[in-house]
Amino acid sequence: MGRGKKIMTGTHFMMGNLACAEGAIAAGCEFVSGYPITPASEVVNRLAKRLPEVGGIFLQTEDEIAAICSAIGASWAGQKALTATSGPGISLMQENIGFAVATETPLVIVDVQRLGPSTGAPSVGLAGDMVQVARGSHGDYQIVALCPESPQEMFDLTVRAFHLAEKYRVPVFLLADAFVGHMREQVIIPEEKQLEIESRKIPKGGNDPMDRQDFLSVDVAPMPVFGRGFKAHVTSSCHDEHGMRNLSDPEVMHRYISRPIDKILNHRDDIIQVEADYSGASIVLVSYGTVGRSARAAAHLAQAQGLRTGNVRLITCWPFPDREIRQVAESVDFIVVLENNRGQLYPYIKAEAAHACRIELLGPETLGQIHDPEYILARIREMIK
Amino acid sequence: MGRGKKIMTGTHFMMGNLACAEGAIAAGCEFVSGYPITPASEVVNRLAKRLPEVGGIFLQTEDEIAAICSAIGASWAGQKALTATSGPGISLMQENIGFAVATETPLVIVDVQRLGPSTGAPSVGLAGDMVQVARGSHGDYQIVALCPESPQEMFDLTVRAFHLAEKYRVPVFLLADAFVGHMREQVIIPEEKQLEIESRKIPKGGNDPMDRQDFLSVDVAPMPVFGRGFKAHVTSSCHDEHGMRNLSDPEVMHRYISRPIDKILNHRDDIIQVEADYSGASIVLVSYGTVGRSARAAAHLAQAQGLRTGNVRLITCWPFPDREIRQVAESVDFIVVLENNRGQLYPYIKAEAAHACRIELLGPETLGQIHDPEYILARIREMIK
Amino acid sequence: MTRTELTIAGVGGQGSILAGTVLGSAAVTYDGKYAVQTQAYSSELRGGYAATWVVVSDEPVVFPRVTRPDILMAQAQDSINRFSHTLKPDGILIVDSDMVPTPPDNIGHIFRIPATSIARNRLKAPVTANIIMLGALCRVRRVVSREALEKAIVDAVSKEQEQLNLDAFNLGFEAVREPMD
Amino acid sequence: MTRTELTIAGVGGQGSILAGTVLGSAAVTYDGKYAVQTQAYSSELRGGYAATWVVVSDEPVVFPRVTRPDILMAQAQDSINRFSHTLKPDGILIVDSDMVPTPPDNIGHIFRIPATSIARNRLKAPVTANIIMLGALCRVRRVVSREALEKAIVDAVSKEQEQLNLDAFNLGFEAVREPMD
Amino acid sequence: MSKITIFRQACKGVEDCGICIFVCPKQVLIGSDEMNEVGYLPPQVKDESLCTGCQNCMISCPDFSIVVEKDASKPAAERGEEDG
Amino acid sequence: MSKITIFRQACKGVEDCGICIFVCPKQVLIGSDEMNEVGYLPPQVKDESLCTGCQNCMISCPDFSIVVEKDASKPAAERGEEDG
Amino acid sequence: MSVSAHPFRRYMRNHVTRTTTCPGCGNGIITQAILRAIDELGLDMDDFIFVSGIGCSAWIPSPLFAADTLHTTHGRPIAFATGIKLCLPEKNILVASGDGDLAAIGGNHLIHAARRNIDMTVVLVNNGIYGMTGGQTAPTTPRGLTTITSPHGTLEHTFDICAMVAAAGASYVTRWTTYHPRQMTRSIKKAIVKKGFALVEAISQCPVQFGRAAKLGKAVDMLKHFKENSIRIDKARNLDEEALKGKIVVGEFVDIEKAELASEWARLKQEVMEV
Amino acid sequence: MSVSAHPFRRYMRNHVTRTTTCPGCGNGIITQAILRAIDELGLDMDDFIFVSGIGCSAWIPSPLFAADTLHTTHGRPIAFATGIKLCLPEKNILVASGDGDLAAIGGNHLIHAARRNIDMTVVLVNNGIYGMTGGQTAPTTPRGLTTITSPHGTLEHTFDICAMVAAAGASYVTRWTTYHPRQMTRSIKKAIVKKGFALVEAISQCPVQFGRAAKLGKAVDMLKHFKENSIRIDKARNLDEEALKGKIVVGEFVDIEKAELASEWARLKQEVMEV
Ligand SMILES: Cc1ncc(C[n+]2csc(CCOP(=O)(O)OP(=O)(O)O)c2C)c(N)n1
Ligand SMILES: Cc1ncc(C[n+]2csc(CCOP(=O)(O)OP(=O)(O)O)c2C)c(N)n1
Ligand code: SF4
Ligand code: SF4
Ligand code: SF4
Ligand code: SF4
Repeated sequence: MGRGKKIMTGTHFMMGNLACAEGAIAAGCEFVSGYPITPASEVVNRLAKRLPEVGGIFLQTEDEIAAICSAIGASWAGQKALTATSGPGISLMQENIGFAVATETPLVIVDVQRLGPSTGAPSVGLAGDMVQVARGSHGDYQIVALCPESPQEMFDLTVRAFHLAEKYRVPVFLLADAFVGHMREQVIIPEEKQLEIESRKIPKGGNDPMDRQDFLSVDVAPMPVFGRGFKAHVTSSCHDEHGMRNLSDPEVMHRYISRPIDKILNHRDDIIQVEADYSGASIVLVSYGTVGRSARAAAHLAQAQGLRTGNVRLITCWPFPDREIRQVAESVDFIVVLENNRGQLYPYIKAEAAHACRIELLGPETLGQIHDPEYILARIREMIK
Repeated sequence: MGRGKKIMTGTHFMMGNLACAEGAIAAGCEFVSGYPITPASEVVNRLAKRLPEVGGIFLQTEDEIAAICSAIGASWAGQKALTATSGPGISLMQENIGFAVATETPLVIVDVQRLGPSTGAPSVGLAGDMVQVARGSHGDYQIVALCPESPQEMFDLTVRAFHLAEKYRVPVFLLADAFVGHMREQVIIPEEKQLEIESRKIPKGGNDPMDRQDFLSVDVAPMPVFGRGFKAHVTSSCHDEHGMRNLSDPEVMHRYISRPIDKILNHRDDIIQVEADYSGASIVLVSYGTVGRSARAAAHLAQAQGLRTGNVRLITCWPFPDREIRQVAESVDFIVVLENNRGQLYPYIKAEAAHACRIELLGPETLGQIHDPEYILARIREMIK
Repeated sequence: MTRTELTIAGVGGQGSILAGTVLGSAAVTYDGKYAVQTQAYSSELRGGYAATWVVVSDEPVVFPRVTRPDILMAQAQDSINRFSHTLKPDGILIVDSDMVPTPPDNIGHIFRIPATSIARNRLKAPVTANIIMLGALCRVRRVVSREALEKAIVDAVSKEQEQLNLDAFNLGFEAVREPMD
Repeated sequence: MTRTELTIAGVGGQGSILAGTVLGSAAVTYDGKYAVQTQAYSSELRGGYAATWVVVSDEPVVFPRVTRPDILMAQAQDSINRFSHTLKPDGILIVDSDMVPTPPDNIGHIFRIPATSIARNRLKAPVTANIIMLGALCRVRRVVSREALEKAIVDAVSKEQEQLNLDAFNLGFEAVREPMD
Repeated sequence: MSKITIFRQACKGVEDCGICIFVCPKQVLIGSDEMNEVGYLPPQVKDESLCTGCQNCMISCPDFSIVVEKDASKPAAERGEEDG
Repeated sequence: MSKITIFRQACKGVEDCGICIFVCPKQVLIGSDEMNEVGYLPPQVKDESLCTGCQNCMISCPDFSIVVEKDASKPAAERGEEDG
Repeated sequence: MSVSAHPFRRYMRNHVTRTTTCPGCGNGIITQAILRAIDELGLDMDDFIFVSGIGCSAWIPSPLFAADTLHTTHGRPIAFATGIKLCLPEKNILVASGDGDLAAIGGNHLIHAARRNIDMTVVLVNNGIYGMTGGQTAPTTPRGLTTITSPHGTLEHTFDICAMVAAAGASYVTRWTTYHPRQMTRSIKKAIVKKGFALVEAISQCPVQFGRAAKLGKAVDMLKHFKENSIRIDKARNLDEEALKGKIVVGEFVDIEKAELASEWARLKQEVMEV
Repeated sequence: MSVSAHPFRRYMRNHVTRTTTCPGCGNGIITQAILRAIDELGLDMDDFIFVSGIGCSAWIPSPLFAADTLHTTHGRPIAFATGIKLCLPEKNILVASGDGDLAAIGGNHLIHAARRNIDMTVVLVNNGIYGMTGGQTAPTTPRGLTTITSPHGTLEHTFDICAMVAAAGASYVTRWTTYHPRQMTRSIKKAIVKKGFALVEAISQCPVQFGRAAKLGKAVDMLKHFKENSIRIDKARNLDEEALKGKIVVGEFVDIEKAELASEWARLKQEVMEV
């Protein structure tokens, strides 16, 4: 270990993006590739400085495509790898996000969302990539996405993102936005032993992939990382359990698509985290990310005024917490979904709730802002009139 | 006009991809850029031959990003433009799909879907990009997507795609798949006067954009195409009605996001086409694309066996036909959604139906195939047992 | 029922898909029937598998897939492994006997055509094996008319290749000793 | 209620956001309070607008946005146009009077600090105007303690710039004739 | 004599810019203490009679803040237009 | 004498390939009529005694279908290994 | 009687009253060189379509120029411009954008447009850094320089963009610094007139991000650096690598005639349609 | 006693019994050259990571080679390889892929890797066309040639990939055809040993797509063409453009030593951590 402190244990007044960078270092990340972009640049700027201090490498690539490709390469070379960008970069990465999924590559992708579409307003936070991160690449697949509401969670959920990526061999998104990325607040970094850090399993041995099952296990196959004599065959063409390309057997195609999806869905209870506080409530506000703080404030206000209002915040947004939503819907009268976009997760939430309770979407006063709690309350009063 | 026949009026036994190319020529498309990819290559191969014959240009670009960018450039230069690709290309185009939306550029994008994720199985059709085309770029936006079930519709809907793109200044996807793209069947190409062909409106005049409203009209602003002295300012940064960049006014941001969305949603009745045949039915099969043919065959079988089974096929998949689904749900007992992926539109359909009727997803026996009608019937019998 | 389902399969480069196209085109363009042709192939341009499916019918075809073909035309051993089990119980199997030395013996009707040798030895053009097979198919079962097929072949090939392919068709037609109908 | 909301705004390059960071950091690190700082800026690095919002509180901050600030610190005319209407009825406006020659007259408490001239003339360092303004703020209303602010300034700047910035802070502090509290 | 016009409100100041002063071969321009609306300190003309009309300051000013109208009576060479 | 081994099942046939025949400086290899399993016509050795052991056919065969074991007694130059 | 406005104001949109650059930024000098070239050629702003990407330099024409201006995505202006040129072959297409935009993320479009030799003028502003995003390493950052993403010094080598674009096939390739506004203007004029792909590499100062990073100081210090370290290509040809270390070679590198894509298309359409 | 298998079978996966190329395709010759180079260097397959993109040529190592093989997306193998090399600096990274893959869609990664001078060997198979997708124009297709996407003849100029990669900064650049398997082998050996970015452009025949398009006939006709039209760089240097028309210049273009990125990182980490 070098002179750099790996874990900056202590209390800091820290920008969310820097907390994310520190989370990556704390989780043992030693390879980061990235391309500058507002409002995510601080993540890579910081890591460019910090990584060499802890023995890691930072590569500024020629573009975002090279960023994700080299990060995937690094992951196959055995490193914990991360790349960080914002919407335009996520859009460019889509093809190779699919590659990471199809090859079951552990990878953390930080998306500090900005107001879009397209170039939009780079420094304004708007949770506009909520579905993009899960469905933006072609074909059928499943990723994991975590949504922080504060600089503290920028740290905590980055650590968790690595944990899940390594445990399940899957790309995990930290789905922040400009608002929380640039927000400064108290961040408490614990000691190393308090962090839950996991590294991928690798095969026990054998130098012929035909003797191993390197892919398509719903129980997560050990990962035959490069350079250790595993003679791994890695392709994102349709392949079988050994990783061997197969472009003709429909049964293999079926497994190629389904197994990596089911791998995640089968472990959804371990992956999904939802902050729920709605016992006794008849109205529940469902939200995620920074809007969650508006929701909590609004719920306090509403309760103070005698409205039995609860609160559900999706910390894990993908895999989608369908059962958790169903449970809410079946125990309350009215769900109000708060999103500061035009309602990206709303159809997914509604699909699980509409059978059991009333449900409405409530956007902010102005897109690109998080809702004013007073506004939420006023609108709810109108809705229930 | 050159020696090339613009409209190949007559009856042909024609591959879907070629029917699409002929549809483009018939609709007056004179600029196509593309990059080869299975299973879409035949579209561009054909257009490379046909375009010069009718005075048009085909550009084979260095990659798919250049393909969509040069097509957008051509559209701003006043041409009807098209690009064609498959999933991996769509993924690469995502950033600039957002650009087209944000600048309200008419454009037809052909996606001949293949089995994914990632490289997958290139020549196998699977409708895996159903949500990607609508949510794959970052930020909030709305596009139009049409889903053909036959080579005939590859022609018809390509013509319609241009019609809608030009009328509403929006990118329109022809969302085919390898199955229908490579399918050969009878294609009847009508005479020119029978085709509904529309071209964008351009401003009446004025050489200062500050005197015009070139963008953000929910009634579709005339398009100040280049080269005619309009001195247009075109940017996909957040901009106002004149096209001028504005990165600070939250109200402008709100309009920048909302207006192009509402422009499409306000005209949804003109855009959305749904093939519905469920009067008297208690069970309805909802499907789109080639699976629609399985559904129709299954409904025939079911009716023959006395099951009151109807059929709804989404020809327009985006904007999502929410009202149409609601109407179905409110008049039947049970909706079975048929998709040959893992259920990409299912949440969107369920969100509009769950309040009113039972709804289930039914995938094919093997992903990548369209459902066998006998299998559909057998599974429905189980479900309603 | 007027619906006939066919599977034509081989390895890349043998022209199986072209054979299917000619068949479908003949049906639609010259016999006034309906036809749907679909296909599958692996990414190897040569040597991978290639298959095409044709449904020919007197009415518009709703369901376009071939699930239980009436006829399987197999140009390679691989095609047998992949598709012979899908054949209808009383289905017809036509094989290129050069490429499929040991066809399965549990098939009702089986026709062995040494298409590759004929193409190579009689026509000096190995690529015409697919058209020879088509000639055989035409003799075995008149799914579409001989005249329609010949016209469709002429449409599908270049002027210089016309006679060669018509000869190939004819040789295939005559290679069948005992037609079915 | 212990929650104080501040808006600090200017144009790019004036260091408004840094001023907010120092304030928040002082509150959290040295005064044992809670603080959230958020920000907005346009893409021009210089000349575009830049604003930061700070919420300082004795309890953890749930809602992090500043909607009706108690204090607006404006370093440019543009900031007034953008934000003065958001100020609470009895709010405090502190302006750099070099950059905001005509502040609105409908504000309860208004403090004019010629921060840019002081920075330029007394310190030969125009970039310290933001810290001068912070000194003034500290005198006007003790949102966080002077000691905490001074420590946070030292944390935020390089060793060589330390004294310069402490001097700036002091000059700002003293530029306020009649503090509020 | 050439005529120099300075558009003070467009200028971004001699402190951080000052390119005009740097490229002037005759030290015609100097700094000033008077801020413009946005707080920058534009240059001022020290001695217009020294100006050769080379227009270096005009051509190099990034903010279109200076116009030099040449004294048409002098040939270009004499104006000393630099062509490094 | 050098020894030539042809792996007939790996060969893709002299009709479309035939590179081995082309690169052999001594016309040691010729075509044949006998198909392999996949329907290709591999080459055959006409006269092994003519083989210089240059291994051109081996090195140029795209399908790893030929091995030439050099006659170790001859020096390389004599084997005529081409080095264009 | 003194002038009431800068004469080039007539090429600018009325409502845009101020450039968006930092004090002393070289972009304004390049902006003026472009407008002066158009002015001296006697062309009209309506004879042009201006295309740019994303970055400080991409704001040179957008929204400033009173003309058709297309402000595209990061790295893609040349790809957009290619479509425009093919459809409006009679117009002049001028791309102005940064080194990050055109040579990092956009490098592929740059070399392919040069290969195609499609008629356009590309003014590539090389300030050696990413200005807009806050001072990250660019592929043009001098090796060893400390930037925000190379705090221990840039380990990577630097592109010679002119050499690469020349090797890719451009018709006209030139490099000047902002200390050479007159030469730059002359080269932009030649580039506009040239039927083919023309690159003008404009070495520029970013005093805010680069000046700070390279400790080259303020704008005038950087101009002084350009002045002292520029060397003409004809002189440079006789010097060895050692002598050229740290020098900026300026001048015209390529000026040739070869078949141009948009004209080739015009010819082809004619031919095919007349058959 | 005759051999029972090709000696290089030991470098191949057991279960892969047949190459996937068309009869007469040049890719097999290049495959053998790569394996022969490794064999002659006495290296082990486990000393390598093989990376490829998408295309016929990308199937050279994948799945054939009994080693770590990464078959990536179209155009991106060099970007993946860059991450691998930085994390496994002691391994040899060999990229084998097509001209479409590496020089069309992947052009940007190619020039940036050359600029960085990261240690890897890139075998770029230039068959002048898109093989796998059915014979479309590539940036290497000779001007005027009729392909499926240029039915009236390719209007665009052709890349000189070696010249461009050299200009971008590579340490080692060479070109051979499949008619030069021995020279190619020798160059691949040098490329592997070279500490830095090394490009081996392998001109190859695609008898199916290109042979048909260019009417160059079958595999042996194309080899004959290579034989007759290749000219060594040392001879070519003395010839003018006219004399070089239609010629394939082969040989070594660049062979220099310069700082390499992975080693630079090793040094930096050492330095920073030891402070
Ligand atoms: C796809 C994408 N990636 C990254 C960015 C962020 N970005 C904006 S400008 C820029 C670089 C600017 O550098 P350069 O092109 O050299 O222009 P300069 O600002 O230095 O003039 C970057 C990376 C973006 N807008 N889009
Ligand atoms: C993003 C993307 N675009 C396009 C394709 C389709 N594609 C597969 S291989 C190929 C080109 C192959 O050409 P080349 O790289 O020259 O290799 P060759 O087949 O000629 O060896 C293309 C365009 C793809 N797989 N992915
Ligand atoms: S060059 Fe222009 S902007 Fe700069 S100081 Fe002089 S007048 Fe002002
Ligand atoms: S070179 Fe090899 S594959 Fe080709 S014909 Fe000869 S033995 Fe067969
Ligand atoms: S950051 Fe640099 S390049 Fe950008 S405007 Fe400022 S000085 Fe110019
Ligand atoms: S298509 Fe061409 S490149 Fe591909 S395997 Fe066949 S001959 Fe080789």
